[in-house]
Amino acid sequence: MSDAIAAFDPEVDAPRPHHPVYDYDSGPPVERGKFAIWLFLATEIMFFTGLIGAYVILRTGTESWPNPEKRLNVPITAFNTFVLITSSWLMVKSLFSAHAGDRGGTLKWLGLTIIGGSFFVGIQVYEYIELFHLGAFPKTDIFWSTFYIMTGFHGSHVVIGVIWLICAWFKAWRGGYSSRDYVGLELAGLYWHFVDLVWVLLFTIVYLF
Amino acid sequence: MSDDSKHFSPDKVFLWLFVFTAAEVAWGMWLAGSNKLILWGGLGFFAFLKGWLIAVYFMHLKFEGWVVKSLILPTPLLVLVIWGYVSPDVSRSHHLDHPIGSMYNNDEGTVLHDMSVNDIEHGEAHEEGEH
Amino acid sequence: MTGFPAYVARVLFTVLFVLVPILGVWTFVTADDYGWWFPQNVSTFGPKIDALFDLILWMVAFTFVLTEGALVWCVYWYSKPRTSKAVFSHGNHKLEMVWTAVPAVLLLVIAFAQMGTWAEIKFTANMGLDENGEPGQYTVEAPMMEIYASQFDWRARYPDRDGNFNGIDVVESPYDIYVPVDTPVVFHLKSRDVLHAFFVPQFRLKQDAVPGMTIPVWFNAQEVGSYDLICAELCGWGHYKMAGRVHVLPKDEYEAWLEGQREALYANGSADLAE
Amino acid sequence: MNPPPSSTESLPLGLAPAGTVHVHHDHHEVGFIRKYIFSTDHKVIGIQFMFTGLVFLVLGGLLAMAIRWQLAYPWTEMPVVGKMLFPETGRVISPEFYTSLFTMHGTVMIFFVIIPLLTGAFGNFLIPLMIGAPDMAFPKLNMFGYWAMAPAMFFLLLGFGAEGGGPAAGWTAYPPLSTVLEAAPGSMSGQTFWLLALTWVGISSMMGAVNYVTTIAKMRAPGMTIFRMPLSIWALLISAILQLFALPVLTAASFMQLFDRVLHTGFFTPPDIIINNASADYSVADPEAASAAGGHPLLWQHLFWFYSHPAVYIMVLPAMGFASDIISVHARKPVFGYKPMVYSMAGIAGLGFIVWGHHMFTSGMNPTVGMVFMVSTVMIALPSAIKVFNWIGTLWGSRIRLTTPMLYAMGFVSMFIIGGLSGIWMAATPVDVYIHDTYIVVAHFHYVVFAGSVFAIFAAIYHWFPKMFGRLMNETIGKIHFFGTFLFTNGVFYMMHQLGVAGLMRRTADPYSYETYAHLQPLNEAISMFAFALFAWQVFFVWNFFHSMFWGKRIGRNPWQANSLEWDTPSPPGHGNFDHQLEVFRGPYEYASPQVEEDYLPQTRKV
Ligand code: HEA
Ligand code: HEA
Ligand code: CUA
Ligand SMILES: [Cu+2]
Repeated sequence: MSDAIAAFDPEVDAPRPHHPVYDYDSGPPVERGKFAIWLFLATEIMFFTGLIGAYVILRTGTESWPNPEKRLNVPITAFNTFVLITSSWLMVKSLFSAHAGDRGGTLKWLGLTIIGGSFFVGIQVYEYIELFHLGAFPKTDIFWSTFYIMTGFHGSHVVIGVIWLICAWFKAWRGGYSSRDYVGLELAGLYWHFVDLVWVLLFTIVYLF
Repeated sequence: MSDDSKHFSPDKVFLWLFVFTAAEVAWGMWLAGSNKLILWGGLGFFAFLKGWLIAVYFMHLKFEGWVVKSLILPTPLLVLVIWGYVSPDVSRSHHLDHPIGSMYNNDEGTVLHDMSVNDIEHGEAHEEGEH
Repeated sequence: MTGFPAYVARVLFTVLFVLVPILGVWTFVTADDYGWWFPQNVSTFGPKIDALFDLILWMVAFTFVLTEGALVWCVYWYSKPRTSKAVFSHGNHKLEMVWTAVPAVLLLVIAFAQMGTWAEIKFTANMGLDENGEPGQYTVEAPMMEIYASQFDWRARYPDRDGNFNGIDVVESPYDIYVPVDTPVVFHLKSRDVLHAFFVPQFRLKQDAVPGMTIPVWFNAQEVGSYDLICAELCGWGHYKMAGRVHVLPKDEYEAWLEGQREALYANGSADLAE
Repeated sequence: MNPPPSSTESLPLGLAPAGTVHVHHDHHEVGFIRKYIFSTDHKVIGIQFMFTGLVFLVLGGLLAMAIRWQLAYPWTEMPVVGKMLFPETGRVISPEFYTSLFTMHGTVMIFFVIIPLLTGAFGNFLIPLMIGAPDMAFPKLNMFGYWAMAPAMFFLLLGFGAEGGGPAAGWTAYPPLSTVLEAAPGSMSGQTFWLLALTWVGISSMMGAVNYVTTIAKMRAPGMTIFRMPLSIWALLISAILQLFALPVLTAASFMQLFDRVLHTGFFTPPDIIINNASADYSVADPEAASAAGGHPLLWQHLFWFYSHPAVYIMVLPAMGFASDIISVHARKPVFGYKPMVYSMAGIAGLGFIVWGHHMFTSGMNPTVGMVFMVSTVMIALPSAIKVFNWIGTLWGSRIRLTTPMLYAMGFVSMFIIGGLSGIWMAATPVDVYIHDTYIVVAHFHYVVFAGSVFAIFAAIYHWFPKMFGRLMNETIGKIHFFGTFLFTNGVFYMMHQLGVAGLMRRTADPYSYETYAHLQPLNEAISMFAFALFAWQVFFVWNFFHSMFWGKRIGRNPWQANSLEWDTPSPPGHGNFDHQLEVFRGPYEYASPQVEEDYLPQTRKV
């Protein structure tokens, strides 16, 4: 058995001088970024599964679940939902402009998306403040606990999304996206739509169910 | 990335989303407190439609290959697994002293089952806020 | 490269590896003599649990000796200096099939062997049945006692004469828990604060006490005597000393004890106050 | 997400047809800080993970020694450290301190040693090298992944010194003990820090996992089809996927527990519990003091184990992968049944998601659900069985080189069998009613996790050390290290089975006050002796490790005459890893191939 370990031999073992970096692509035909963001979204789904799942499980264990209309300001939030959906739509428009190579359009629609998102956060903050005034705190009862933890974490996602979009806006402003490559913008968009999607579900089960 | 074959009209999708949201809210407000099955059935239906539209068009799932789809495929299964295994234990447990959500009341030293004590009247925010 | 002279290494490590199955089996065989084995067993489902343990022990011991033996043989035989190359094989389908199917069967056997006993211990329907499956004196609805766990003590509560637990002449017995021998005893396990677990090794019985839950538990002790009650779920700094004592009395003595307690309650008048 | 190198100058990667190569010259001049501290190079990050992991291994080890001291000689003065650690208790371990001892021991070992070492250290170091990539898909994200451990460590260490003692609810942090502030000394602020630490570890693992999966999916060298990947890569891929789908649920649950503690919600607290005769939740009439309660303690247990059972496979799958590779290399023989090995790992991962209830058999869970969990748990032994048999099949008819990595790899197999088999007892519900939370459980998981994963980590260190530092670790000392570690490990953990059968409870600071346990003290004392010896013996490793780093035998690209790609780079590999273009022609296990007269045939050699 040949187990004498060869000592270092400069001939074969020394690194070759100034070699280039070889970066291969093995498919599947999805950008790395997009592949990664979908993985990340999968984890986000599991995260909200944890929260929403807990809510459903706890709620089905209660004797009488209070009627949300008795506790929450549904009209305002319905309007807020509408705002978020609109911003999602504006996001798509800005993506399309980017695809068409229309930088002005990208900036305009993206800007409006950001405004929409910030507006949503604003309203939610207002809602929270009002609820605190009315003496509804996370600790008040299990309804409020679940309410605050779910909407709270969604809200924090919206904030992160807005920040991300703002960064994307500046990149677009510096002309960082071409009609051939606007992956960065697409990723931000995907995250934004996901946040929107989560809200659609939350709104239904928290405010209307 | 989306080449032109993958184009769709966002405005149409948006219109539908708008319609469904309106319908859903209306449904929720009118049928609130009435038969839960009807209420939830309708709401669930609308919510699902909206989610579906967003995922399939806005998030482009319709135009993605099997790769992306397979990345999120396990999540619905796991959702079912969690729900299926946990709820018999937690929500459907026969051995609970008090239903979930009941509260302890120090003054009477009793346990309240009914959460409606914490219901609040909107608009009267500030009088409530005083004391 | 082997550091040691090749043959030294071979012998040394073969011996080392062979120690595992040998000492492994040896300790299990002799453990009983040192008292490092099951404590005395006094409950009715206890022997069944031990039997299942042994069933698994045999199957596991078999695979253990088999696999470790094969491993040791490889360590010894195939580390022998040779000039020829190793066998050039990427696997063998038939073999894979065999050693998938055989364990599969073993495992299914193991799994299904458990179910009867598990049902007997846990299913409320089976609680309080005597040897020949007849419902005994105590049932899940009308248990013999309540046991409360709290940081860091145990407290048994025996119902008053007409069987309810909130009357004023309910007998409370901290630390010491008295039960009749050879009787299917059903009780309700509760916790006042955090998780605890009711564990009596001699009964082969363990059940967590969960605050907010009332968990029916049962056992049927076959031998008079007193046994350690140990808290088996971490419940704070005093967990290690959260002890109790279960006294299994002859039936008549038990009745006598309970009556005595009730009399005492009347004697010091607390019960009269109720009227 | 920073774009991959070169994606801006050409078509974004992924649109280009599979197999395209992007050759780019970036003259790479970075200062010390960027090179060794805030480095984006996967090799450096891997080594950073390794060092921190090993340091925490020492810490966890020390905690274990303290545990063993208390179990051998309850309430007796600790020799040296006693004076400085606990002067106020008269140099003895207090019961409060004992609870936080094993809590911290478990937490450190699992979340700061095993997972970082397996996925953090070797995941980072090996993945690009073994698939022929220049680096991870997202080098910056990778760097953040490592530095997300910093706040985690900060909070963990903060927890040690927290007022009212460190976290003391066990590494499983069962509420209400962990949520009700009054319940335990350590659940004042210590538990809160513990939760924050866990959350940060989670963030780190997430970043890592996303990176690993993307890299493996997208950056393999031409010809490296998925069924030509080394089993280590498969293992790391599968455990990364486990992380991705299981971990967020724990994060959500820990946030709920955080809410329970900080905002006094009651997800996991029933309504009417009384701690120290003061109800944990107050009148709803007084919202200021109110605490909702009305939750359910079992909810936490479910959510926790939904992550933490998959986590135990995260802790063993990479170990299995490394063992398979190392055994094949040093046995000079192809892995027996490569595909069955892959499928069984996938099977373990899949089943791993539906067995978590086996930790809760006595928790008061629904017994029918328990029965279902039992069946799936028992069946998970099947894929593991396939792996064990295939390892032995690999050794059969091989030409073993008794090197230190090989010894540790075979040690892993031998020990994993023991740990796995004891799992079967606990999977059997009625038996678990008796042995749950006894030392059989402790024996079980130390066999899989110390004698298993840690042995595999030792094997991996001895095996890939030459690639990391260009030098060989000393074989003689390595063998001495293995001999003692193997012997003492069994000395420590084997007899714990007997303790368990005798019914000895875990997490008990002083069991001997019970008549049932009194006679077990001598056995525990012997175990502790072995434990101290085991710890002391590691000086051989420490010395070997550091000495070899600087003065070890200098070796070339492929000291072990192995096949996989990482041995096709200089040792240590430079920036961009590979100094020539790659093409992969075959799987990584073509040892003893008749095609060539040497007994190995690298993946990249054309014949
Ligand atoms: C790396 C970590 C790891 C691994 C791989 C495993 C593997 C397994 N574990 Fe373990 N486990 C833990 C880490 C791990 N565990 C930890 C940390 C705890 C304690 C947590 C705590 O409470 O603190 C725990 C606790 C634990 C419990 C709870 C015990 C209790 O608290 O009461 C159970 C119960 O079912 C269990 C079962 C199993 C089973 C069936 C396997 C199986 O995967 C094992 C399969 C392997 C084999 C079976 C051996 C090889 C196979 C053969 C040789 C073929 C022939 C075999 C047969 C035919 C039987 N484990
Ligand atoms: C990966 C996990 C892991 C590892 C490796 C270990 C290692 C050890 N563990 Fe433990 N242990 C747990 C995970 C682990 N443990 C968990 C999860 C629990 C449950 C906690 C709970 O109940 O909540 C537990 C609980 C536990 C208990 C039960 C406590 C109780 O319930 O009361 C005991 C008792 O003996 C114990 C002992 C030991 C011992 C003696 C070791 C020894 O093997 C340790 C020996 C240490 C070394 C050998 C390290 C030496 C250092 C090096 C080799 C590195 C070299 C450094 C450089 C090169 C820089 N552990
Ligand atoms: Cu009570 Cu442990
Ligand atoms: Cu498990």
